[in-house]
Amino acid sequence: MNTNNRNGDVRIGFYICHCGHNIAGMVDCSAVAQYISKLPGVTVSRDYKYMCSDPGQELIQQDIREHKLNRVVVASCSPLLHEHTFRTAVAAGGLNPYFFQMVNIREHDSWVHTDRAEATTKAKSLAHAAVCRVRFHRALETTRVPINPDVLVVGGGIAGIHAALTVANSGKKVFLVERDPSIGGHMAQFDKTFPTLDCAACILTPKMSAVRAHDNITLWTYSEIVKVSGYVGNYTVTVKRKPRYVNEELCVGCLECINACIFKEGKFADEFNVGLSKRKPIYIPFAQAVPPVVVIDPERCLQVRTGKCKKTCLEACADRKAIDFTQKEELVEIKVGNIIVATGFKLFDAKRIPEYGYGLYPNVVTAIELERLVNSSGPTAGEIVLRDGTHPKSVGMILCVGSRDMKTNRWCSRTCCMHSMKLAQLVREHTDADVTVFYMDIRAPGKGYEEFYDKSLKEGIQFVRGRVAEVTDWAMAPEEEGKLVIRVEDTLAGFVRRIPVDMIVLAAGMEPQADAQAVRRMFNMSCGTEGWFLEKHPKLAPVSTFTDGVFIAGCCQGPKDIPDSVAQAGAAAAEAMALADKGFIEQEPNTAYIVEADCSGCKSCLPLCPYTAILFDDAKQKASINQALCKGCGTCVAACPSGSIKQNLFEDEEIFSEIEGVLAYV
Amino acid sequence: MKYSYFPGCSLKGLGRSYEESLLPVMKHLGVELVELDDWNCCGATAYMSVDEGKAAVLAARNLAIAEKAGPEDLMTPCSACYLVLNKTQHNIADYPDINETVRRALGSAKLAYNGTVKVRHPLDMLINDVGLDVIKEKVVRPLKGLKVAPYYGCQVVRPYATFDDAWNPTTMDRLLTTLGAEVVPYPLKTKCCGGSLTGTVPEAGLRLTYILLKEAVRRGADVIATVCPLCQFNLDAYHDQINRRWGPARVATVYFSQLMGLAFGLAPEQLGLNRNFIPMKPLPAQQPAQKTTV
Amino acid sequence: MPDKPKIAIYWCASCGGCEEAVVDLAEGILNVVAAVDIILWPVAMDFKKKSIEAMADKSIAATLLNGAIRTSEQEEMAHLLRRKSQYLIAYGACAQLGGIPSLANQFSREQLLHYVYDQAPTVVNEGKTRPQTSTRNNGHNVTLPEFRNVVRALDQVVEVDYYIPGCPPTPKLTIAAIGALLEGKLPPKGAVLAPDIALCEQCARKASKPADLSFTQFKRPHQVLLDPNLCLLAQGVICMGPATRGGWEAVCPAGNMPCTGCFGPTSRVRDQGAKFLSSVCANIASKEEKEIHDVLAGIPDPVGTFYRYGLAKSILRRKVSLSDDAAKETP
Amino acid sequence: MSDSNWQPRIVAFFCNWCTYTAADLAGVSRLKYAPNVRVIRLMCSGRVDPQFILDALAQGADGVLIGGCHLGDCHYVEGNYKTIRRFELLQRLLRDMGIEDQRVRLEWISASEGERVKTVINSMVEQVRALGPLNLPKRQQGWDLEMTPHTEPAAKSQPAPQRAQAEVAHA
Repeated sequence: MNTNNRNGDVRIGFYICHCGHNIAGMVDCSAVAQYISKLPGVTVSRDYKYMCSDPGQELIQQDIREHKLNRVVVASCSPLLHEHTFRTAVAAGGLNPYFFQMVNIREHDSWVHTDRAEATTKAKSLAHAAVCRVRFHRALETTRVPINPDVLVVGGGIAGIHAALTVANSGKKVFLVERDPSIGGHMAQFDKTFPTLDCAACILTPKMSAVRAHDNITLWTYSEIVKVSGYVGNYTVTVKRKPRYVNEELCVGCLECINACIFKEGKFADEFNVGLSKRKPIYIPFAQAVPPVVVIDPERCLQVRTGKCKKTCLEACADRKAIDFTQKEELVEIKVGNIIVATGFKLFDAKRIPEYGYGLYPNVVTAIELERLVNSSGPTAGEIVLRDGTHPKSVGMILCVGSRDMKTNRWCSRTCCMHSMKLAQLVREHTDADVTVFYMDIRAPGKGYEEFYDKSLKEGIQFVRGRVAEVTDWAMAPEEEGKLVIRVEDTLAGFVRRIPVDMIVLAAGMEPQADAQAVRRMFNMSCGTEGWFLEKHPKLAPVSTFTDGVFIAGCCQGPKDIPDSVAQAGAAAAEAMALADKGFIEQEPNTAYIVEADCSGCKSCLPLCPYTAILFDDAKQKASINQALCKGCGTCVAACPSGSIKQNLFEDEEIFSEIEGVLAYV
Repeated sequence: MKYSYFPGCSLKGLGRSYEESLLPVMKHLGVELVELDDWNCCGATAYMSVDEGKAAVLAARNLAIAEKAGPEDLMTPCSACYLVLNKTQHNIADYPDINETVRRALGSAKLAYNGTVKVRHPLDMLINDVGLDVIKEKVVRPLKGLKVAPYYGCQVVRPYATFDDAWNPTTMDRLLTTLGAEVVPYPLKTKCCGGSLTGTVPEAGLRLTYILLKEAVRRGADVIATVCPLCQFNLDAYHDQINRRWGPARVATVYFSQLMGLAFGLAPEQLGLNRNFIPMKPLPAQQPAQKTTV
Repeated sequence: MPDKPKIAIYWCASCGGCEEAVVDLAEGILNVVAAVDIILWPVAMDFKKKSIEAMADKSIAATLLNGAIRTSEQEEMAHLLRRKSQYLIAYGACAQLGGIPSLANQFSREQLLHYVYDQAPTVVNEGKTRPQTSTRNNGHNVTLPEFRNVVRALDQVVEVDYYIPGCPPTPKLTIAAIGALLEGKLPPKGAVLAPDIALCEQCARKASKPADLSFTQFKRPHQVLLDPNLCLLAQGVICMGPATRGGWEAVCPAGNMPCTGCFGPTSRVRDQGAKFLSSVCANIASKEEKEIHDVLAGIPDPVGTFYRYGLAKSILRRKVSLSDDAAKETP
Repeated sequence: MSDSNWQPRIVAFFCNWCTYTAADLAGVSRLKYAPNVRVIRLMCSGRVDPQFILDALAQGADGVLIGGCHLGDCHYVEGNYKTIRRFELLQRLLRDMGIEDQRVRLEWISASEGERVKTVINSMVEQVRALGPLNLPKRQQGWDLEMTPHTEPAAKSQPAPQRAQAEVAHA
């Protein structure tokens, strides 16, 4: 191994961390330190209990001073966790922070292997590679990229609303973009909220109005994001604004146009009431909709579809002239620095479990349908009725429909237990029906949740533990005639029961939105295998994503209830504001660069860069890389046929020496 | 269109009317079925629960013969045979010890099985190979007004939902609709018919049979259509006992292939319909059937 | 004329093209002859090995050795000339990189002999005679050098001071190199005496190359009527120019033929073939595996295409697991 | 090294955003897998220069594993498309050079697929184990045994590198 390089004499300090027992339990740290100490250029080689602790960092700094170290290697956890910590420590010791290399012997070694000798061997070779590599390191400087303080919030459910308000209250401009004609999301459909049973509308409506009234918020409903480009601090986003054929500024929400529509009665399934009521082609999503303006359904409106309508709505609107059939779809480009994605979830389609009879038996309903039935502004004005208009005498509630199920979705939807118990209490409150809840486990871990469960038990709600096998309409006993029969193994009683009821409520679980994949690609996020957007770290970076400047909040990240969604929204807002307030971000100096004298101007690299960071100078006939645009993927480096493109932190020599290093120890 | 054909014992015995109707119907559709030479018992589900290795040998011998016979898919109409042959394919592929047992046993009879045979159910083949369009063209006597409860039984869709949904299969529904029949909603389409319990523990077994019959009647079915010899037998043969225990639930149970034959205008006596205990009621508004000789 | 520096020109496994290149210096050679004393040049002058052996070590100022090393005799001569020369210069692609002869590194010695002496359609060899290192003929002992298993570049056998690239090196490069040698204006040892920049830089077609070139099909030169002015890669023809050292003149593209890589890689690249593969594949215009596969079908022989002159000096050097490859058995 | 205690040595190039993170997740999840793989972190699978793969093999790796984001999911939009385009031809080239396909593998493993890191590594180790050692450095030395030893001082011998006196301490 060559001890010299263009950077002169190297003096390497090597440190291996025990991480308590996490590493030392599986790797013989002192043996690794011994082994590394014999490698050329290594001046100090130590093992220590916790390198990331203050004394650990101090140890490095002291050695830099006393032993004149000019390279530092730490073998500990993943660089994604502590590289920054150690670079900072090295810098505090007076060295350029990029004279540092980290070795991952915890996540990639001690935690995943079971043989101490083999794990130690692996640690030696990984450390050897880092020692080889670090010789070639050079002093580098981070670059600062300014951050546009404006924030885009995608999705106007409770998470998006809360995030938008929080950011706007800090004085920054917010664009809130919602796909539907009104903000409010799923929460607007709820009657009461658990565990306090306060009315959803009462707590949500003021926030919705605040969004509309806020000077710092630009609210675009009935709009979708179609394109995102740029990078943290400097995103350019294209928003598609669908025509609602109603001028939002001019409409005062008097609803006279709806009355005047040539459709005398509602004819089309009302989305807000999950099809339990009908609406006209011109409608307002719901009474408290924000913005409180009507919308015209282009699929249904005679005028939009055929151009042959009497346009009674126009007459009704009269002088206000708010209705405008000439509206066209618009693409608007905005520039923001940070993006908060709060696109929510989709309800599981209960038809996918045919044995529960949803869609087959009219009195099998979903929890959200019951929610609309209980709601006093709902289609039945708060009356819980069967399809024939009579009142149920008994209601069965089936939990985990499309959750915790190997055949559909494996995850727990987290809200269905509480949601169903809330509905059970509301049913008890509104009717004299018996309510039986069929559950696998009651999950009530939030504040006041267990007490809520307790209250449900005390109120006489029956709980049967067992996964419901099927719902049938055929009787095997006289008392079952004309009823829906729930067949379930009561796992506490230890036998199979048949329980006849009048109404069955399915607690359909949550799923990622149907277009979650497209959305995540657009924002360059990752997804878990289930399709929920992936956070950067499950514990320590729960609202960050792998793309800087893109944050997630609410159910798009995974099922959660209102308090958790709001908490996440607040966290995401804070993260975005922290970046915006700092005003710049420091970019990892891992950019590619071209040595001008070496470049033949062959142009092979030009088409490869997705960020168009590679420029061709026609006068010089050479390529060069715009350091501000380069993201550091290194694709062009690998592709330069004459080896004239290099990459900071990932130089060819560094990687070749790493290869040599990992293979050196036999 | 050509298939190897494994009838299994039921189609030569109790379920004779299944074969009696299936063969002319297939011929009518221009499908050639070549019965395997020297086939043997598939082992049914009973042997499998006693000794999986030996049971696999028994079934695999048929697969080996089919593989040797030619590249055609192997069609087997009996649900039990269909399940057992499929399960054997899985067992041979997934469990090296079973594979080894089979390999040695077949080897001693100078046979070998390389896992290339595709086992097909007639419904699968009718829908996916022949196609409903072709079937529709052959219908000369639409089953208009006939209300049919489609009953699949358990084994064709579970545990391997090979060609249809495990909980709500629809291939037979679509076939029957094509024949002109009215399919009544029958959510019990994959419920248990009682299986062999009708003989061994009648109290339990027959109760299940009864529910199937009763619900078919309640939903206005004129006839139950099935794909399985054991289901057909259970639903057809025990009406006296069921009547004594729970009351009447009289409805005929026939094979889907028999209904196809009727719709194709084949003579009822050619289709084994005379073998039913509970005879199928004459087709509504019976017109003189256009006879086709087979 | 004892004052003139002594120069040797020697050939090993080569086609003679490098000798031609020296002759191609034309009148230029007169200047060379005037300046130096050519003491060894087998293609042009008779010589005796013994007389070289008799010379004092380092008494030859420079030896230009062309050709790869395949036989025991070539190996021996390489060692001898190394010992006798102050500068040993690998002259041409074969000596520098292994050259075309090193494409034979895809085959075992036995495969080659079997083809050449038994199978080749033009061969009549009923007795299945094979060359022997020693045989008796009319009472005389006749010897032949041993044919090695592996083809090597010169520096895989002896230490080399400088390299003059090309198949063959151009007169311009040769004169410049000899000039530098005579004037003592030499770069650090180990250098290739040619510009360290890819050929495109000098190519007359450079400006015609589009900035967004991507490949939908690869064609071989005989499959297309080549436009003499348009970048060859833009015509779908594999031109190794971007991955190949230039030599002041882009000779082949000027002659309407694509560069096939004879000048070898730049100093920044370890494996010319891998690097060019990396570049050319990255610019295939498809995201579908099937389409990518179809486009790549236009490169039927990647080894022959990308390592035409450099297999011996490639990272892998030679096909593994050939019959004479004993590594598996080596304890 | 005798064949009996030979263990496959695999060099892996993992992209920072997906596969490296997935390997971290495998660690956090305490999944257990074969210890034969040495991971080198790169920002993107598009940075994997085919030279690295050849070099790893030539330096003694028995196999090379490349891990990137799933197609369409690249953190850098489409770096992994470049990888897949290179990979097919490289594998053909390696085949022509006598190196089995199974020794060089390209896998897409997303950040959430810790389990897949485990299964891919285990199956790769088994595949390579079944193929046996590649042992290129030894082979290349073996090829050169045919050269006649010459008495003069070996051309390439270099003085042993001077090593700074290392201090070993256990804090």
